[in-house]
Amino acid sequence: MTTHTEEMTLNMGPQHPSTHGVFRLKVTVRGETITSAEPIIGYLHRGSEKLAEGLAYSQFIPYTDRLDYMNAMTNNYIYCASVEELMGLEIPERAEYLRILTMELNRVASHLLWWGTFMLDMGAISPFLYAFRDRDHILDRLNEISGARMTFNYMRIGGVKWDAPEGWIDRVKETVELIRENIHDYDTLVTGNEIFQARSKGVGYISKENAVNWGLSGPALRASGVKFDIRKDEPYSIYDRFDFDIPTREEGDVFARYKVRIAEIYESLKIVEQACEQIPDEGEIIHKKGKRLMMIKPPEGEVYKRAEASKGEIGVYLVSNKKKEPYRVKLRRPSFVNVEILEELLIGQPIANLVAIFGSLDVVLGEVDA
Amino acid sequence: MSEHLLNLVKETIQNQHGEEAVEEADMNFEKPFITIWSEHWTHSLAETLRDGDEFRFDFLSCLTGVDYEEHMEVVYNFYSFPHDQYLYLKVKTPRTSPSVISVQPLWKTANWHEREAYDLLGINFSGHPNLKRILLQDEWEGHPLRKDYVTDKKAMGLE
Amino acid sequence: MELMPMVLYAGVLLQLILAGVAAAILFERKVIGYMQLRTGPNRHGPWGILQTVADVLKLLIKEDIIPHAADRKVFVLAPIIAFVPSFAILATVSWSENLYAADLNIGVLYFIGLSSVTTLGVLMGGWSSNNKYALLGSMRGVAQMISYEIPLVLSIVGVVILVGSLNLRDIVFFQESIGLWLFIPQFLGFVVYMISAIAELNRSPFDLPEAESELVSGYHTEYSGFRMAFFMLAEYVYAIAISALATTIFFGGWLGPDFLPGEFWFLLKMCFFMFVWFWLRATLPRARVDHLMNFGWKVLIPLALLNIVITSIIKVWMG
Amino acid sequence: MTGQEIMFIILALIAICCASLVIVLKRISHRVLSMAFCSFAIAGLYFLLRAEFLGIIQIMVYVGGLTVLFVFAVMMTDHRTTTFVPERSKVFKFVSFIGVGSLLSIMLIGILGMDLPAGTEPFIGTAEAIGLELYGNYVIAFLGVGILLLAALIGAIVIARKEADEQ
Repeated sequence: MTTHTEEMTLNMGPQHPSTHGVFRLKVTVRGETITSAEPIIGYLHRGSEKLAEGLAYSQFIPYTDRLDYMNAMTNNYIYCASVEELMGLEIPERAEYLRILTMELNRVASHLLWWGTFMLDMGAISPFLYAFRDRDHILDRLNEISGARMTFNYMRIGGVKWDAPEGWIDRVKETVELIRENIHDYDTLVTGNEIFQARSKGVGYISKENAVNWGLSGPALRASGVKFDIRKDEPYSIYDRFDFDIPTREEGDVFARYKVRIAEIYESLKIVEQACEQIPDEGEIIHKKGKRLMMIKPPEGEVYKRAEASKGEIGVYLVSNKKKEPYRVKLRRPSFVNVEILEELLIGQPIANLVAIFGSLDVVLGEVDA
Repeated sequence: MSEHLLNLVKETIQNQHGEEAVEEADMNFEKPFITIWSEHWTHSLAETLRDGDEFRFDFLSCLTGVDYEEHMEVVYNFYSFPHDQYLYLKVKTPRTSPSVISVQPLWKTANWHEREAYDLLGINFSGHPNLKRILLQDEWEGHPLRKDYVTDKKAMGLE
Repeated sequence: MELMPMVLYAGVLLQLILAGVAAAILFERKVIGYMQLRTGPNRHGPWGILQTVADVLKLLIKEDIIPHAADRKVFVLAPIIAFVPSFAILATVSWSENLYAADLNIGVLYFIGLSSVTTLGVLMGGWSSNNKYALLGSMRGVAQMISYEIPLVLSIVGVVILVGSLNLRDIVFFQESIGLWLFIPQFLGFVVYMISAIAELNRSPFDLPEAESELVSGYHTEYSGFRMAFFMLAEYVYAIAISALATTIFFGGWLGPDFLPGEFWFLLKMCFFMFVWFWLRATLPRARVDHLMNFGWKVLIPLALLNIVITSIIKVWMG
Repeated sequence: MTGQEIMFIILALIAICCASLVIVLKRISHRVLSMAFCSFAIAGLYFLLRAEFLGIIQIMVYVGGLTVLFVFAVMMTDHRTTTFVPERSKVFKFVSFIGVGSLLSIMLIGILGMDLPAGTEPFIGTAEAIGLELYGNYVIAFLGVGILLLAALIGAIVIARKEADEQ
């Protein structure tokens, strides 16, 4: 009789409580230690890039909502921005501010949701409900301006769809105040927790070189000590007008990624506040070329445009051949790239860490599978 | 600044593979934009781009394939953290049996990007350790993002 | 006690415990609900009072599924093995000065000894399901329950030394005679007991055998319907039993001001313990397996041993 | 027959049946389970003899500890490749049957022929009595057993470590 422990292949997912959607992770475990891991994706593939080739430029905007459905505003934005770059459109001032406001509010909502679900993965149930409550305040604001709570379809090529309703800016200010207070409470509830720190500090370490080589972006990259944020280093829209910091940490572990995201919420709130102050009271919200939705025909050319989404660098590679439909749209989805590192990161970890590490990368499956 | 980089990259490629290696070199929205043929796209060139002192393109931001009907192209979007510079690199490959070297050993992030390009466009990345379909199921026929792909509407329940 | 009253007592107790479990589940959901800024169940009956009844009814009329690859006999037996001992240990609980079933000389030992059998139910349930999550869950569960039984027993030994008896009633009488509840002189033992009780009950933050975010549902992943209800029942009855034991040995059992009957005080103290567990569940994230084991073996057991040594020295010194 | 005798017969039957099932059953999980029930029945017999302490210790050690560890070990290791003793020839079976039968009959004769006087002290099985005996009369033997078990424990850890390192 052999006495060694049997190796076991464990299929986490496609249906599993903490894979955040239909994600499958084929892991081999000895006892509870992972000896190999293979992420398998594609269960939610809808062929967005193929669909884009058959639709008019503006018709594809709602499809971008469904990539990272937790942070749809930035997806909307980056697609519109890439078309605008090809066309060389000038965006009205007020529209730029509305874009910034909605994008940053959405980033806060996305980080809040991440915080809740991540803590749920860690086994704490209350943060999930707290996070949802506050996220709801933001969704209310976004609902007021766009008419939808998750799939906004708010941006248009050349501007935005709707102007802010009466008193919206004031309500946003109130929301920011409220969330800042609450976040502080939650932060103290969780961050200092002994059990949480023991589970997250030193776990899932990604070195600076590794993070860059694996193409990580967003908070995951910044937590490994790379001070890079597209909003600051390659300012798009009007981000150069705001005063905010890029939170970074050197540790590169789960806890660092957690801290970076929490700090980013504060920074985003700062931007929202500044935007609320600076926004011009009235003005055009869309370029006149963008108003004729089905008539948009960018000149021939190709462009790669990238922006900082809540999960990392979202990019659009757009090829136009002067037709009504885009010739090729490639979406660089941050989650798709970030989740790749799992196969290296998980080896030698216990199963309990798997959930923590996977959670800390903040992956949305709609985006991974496109 | 960027034009300087463009010339630098151009020279490097010409030094390695001869004058006619560079198919096209231009600025595209203020960023250097270089097109070469796939036989000139080698590991040593890629290594120079990654480790060369003037380049240091340590971050492969995006890798994608485009079907241009008369040929295929793989587009690399490089970014360099140390120098804060940017490069489009387009690698042309014939449409029949398209094949490009895999840069997975140099940029690990290329692993899934290349698998995706293979899956959707059918470009073969030679040297890739695990080149199989990633988004579509393994038994899928054809590569949907090719321009001559015929959508089987009946099978998809559209008709 | 004669046979007939004994059977009667057991029957009545079983009914009361079932009602108690229903109340405990409602209590838990309400407490956690308010802590999470929501109201908890409020649809069935006033204040949601019938929610658990509805839940149990639903569980009972659900289809009874036994996985094809499961080991049928063991699969069926496991929930029963888990439930029976958790109910049997209640026999020695003395609810008040006059209301008790068995005045057993080795009450404490009986309690601990029988409760260790629950582990077997968990293990069998996990193994027979032929499910990997269930297997991992039960492996965790067993490792954890065996490890934490030791500090649990050791933490009580201090009390036993102090009182000089294993009889649960004697322990209460002792507390009456010295006019002090034992959690004060035995504070270290009390702390160790509370922590290891949580682990022993698989309650959050030590609910690793179930750990829904990692192991789906742990050892009872494959269970559904009334077998699942049995496991849940075992869990809550065991929670009630452990809080009853804590009340008896550390909080003076039925002792309390005279204006209320002893049973009431006993229940009140039990509710306090249950509340503390719910409170922890709403607050803390889950610990990790290796941390938990390290904590048990390297912190709790030495502490419990230290408590025994100190208690013995005091006992010998005081005569 | 008194209630006590009825209980005794029931418990004894359970113990014997479960003990034989341990050998007869095919699946190792069932065997372990019947072993646990056997221990339960024996604990019940102790209770009948009013040796509650022993009974509880029996449950604690044999059911709560030993059986669980047993299942644990079986679960963790590669039990599917384990083979039990191969089929023996008929002659072998016959000879072993005679051997076991004669041993059993000799034991029965011996036990039935014994004349044990009833004890004068009624409650010998209490915790105090056992404690006094263990730490009074047999303290050296007790310590010796303790050291032996400790040595076994350390030995087990050393062996397990060595195998873990080899992997």
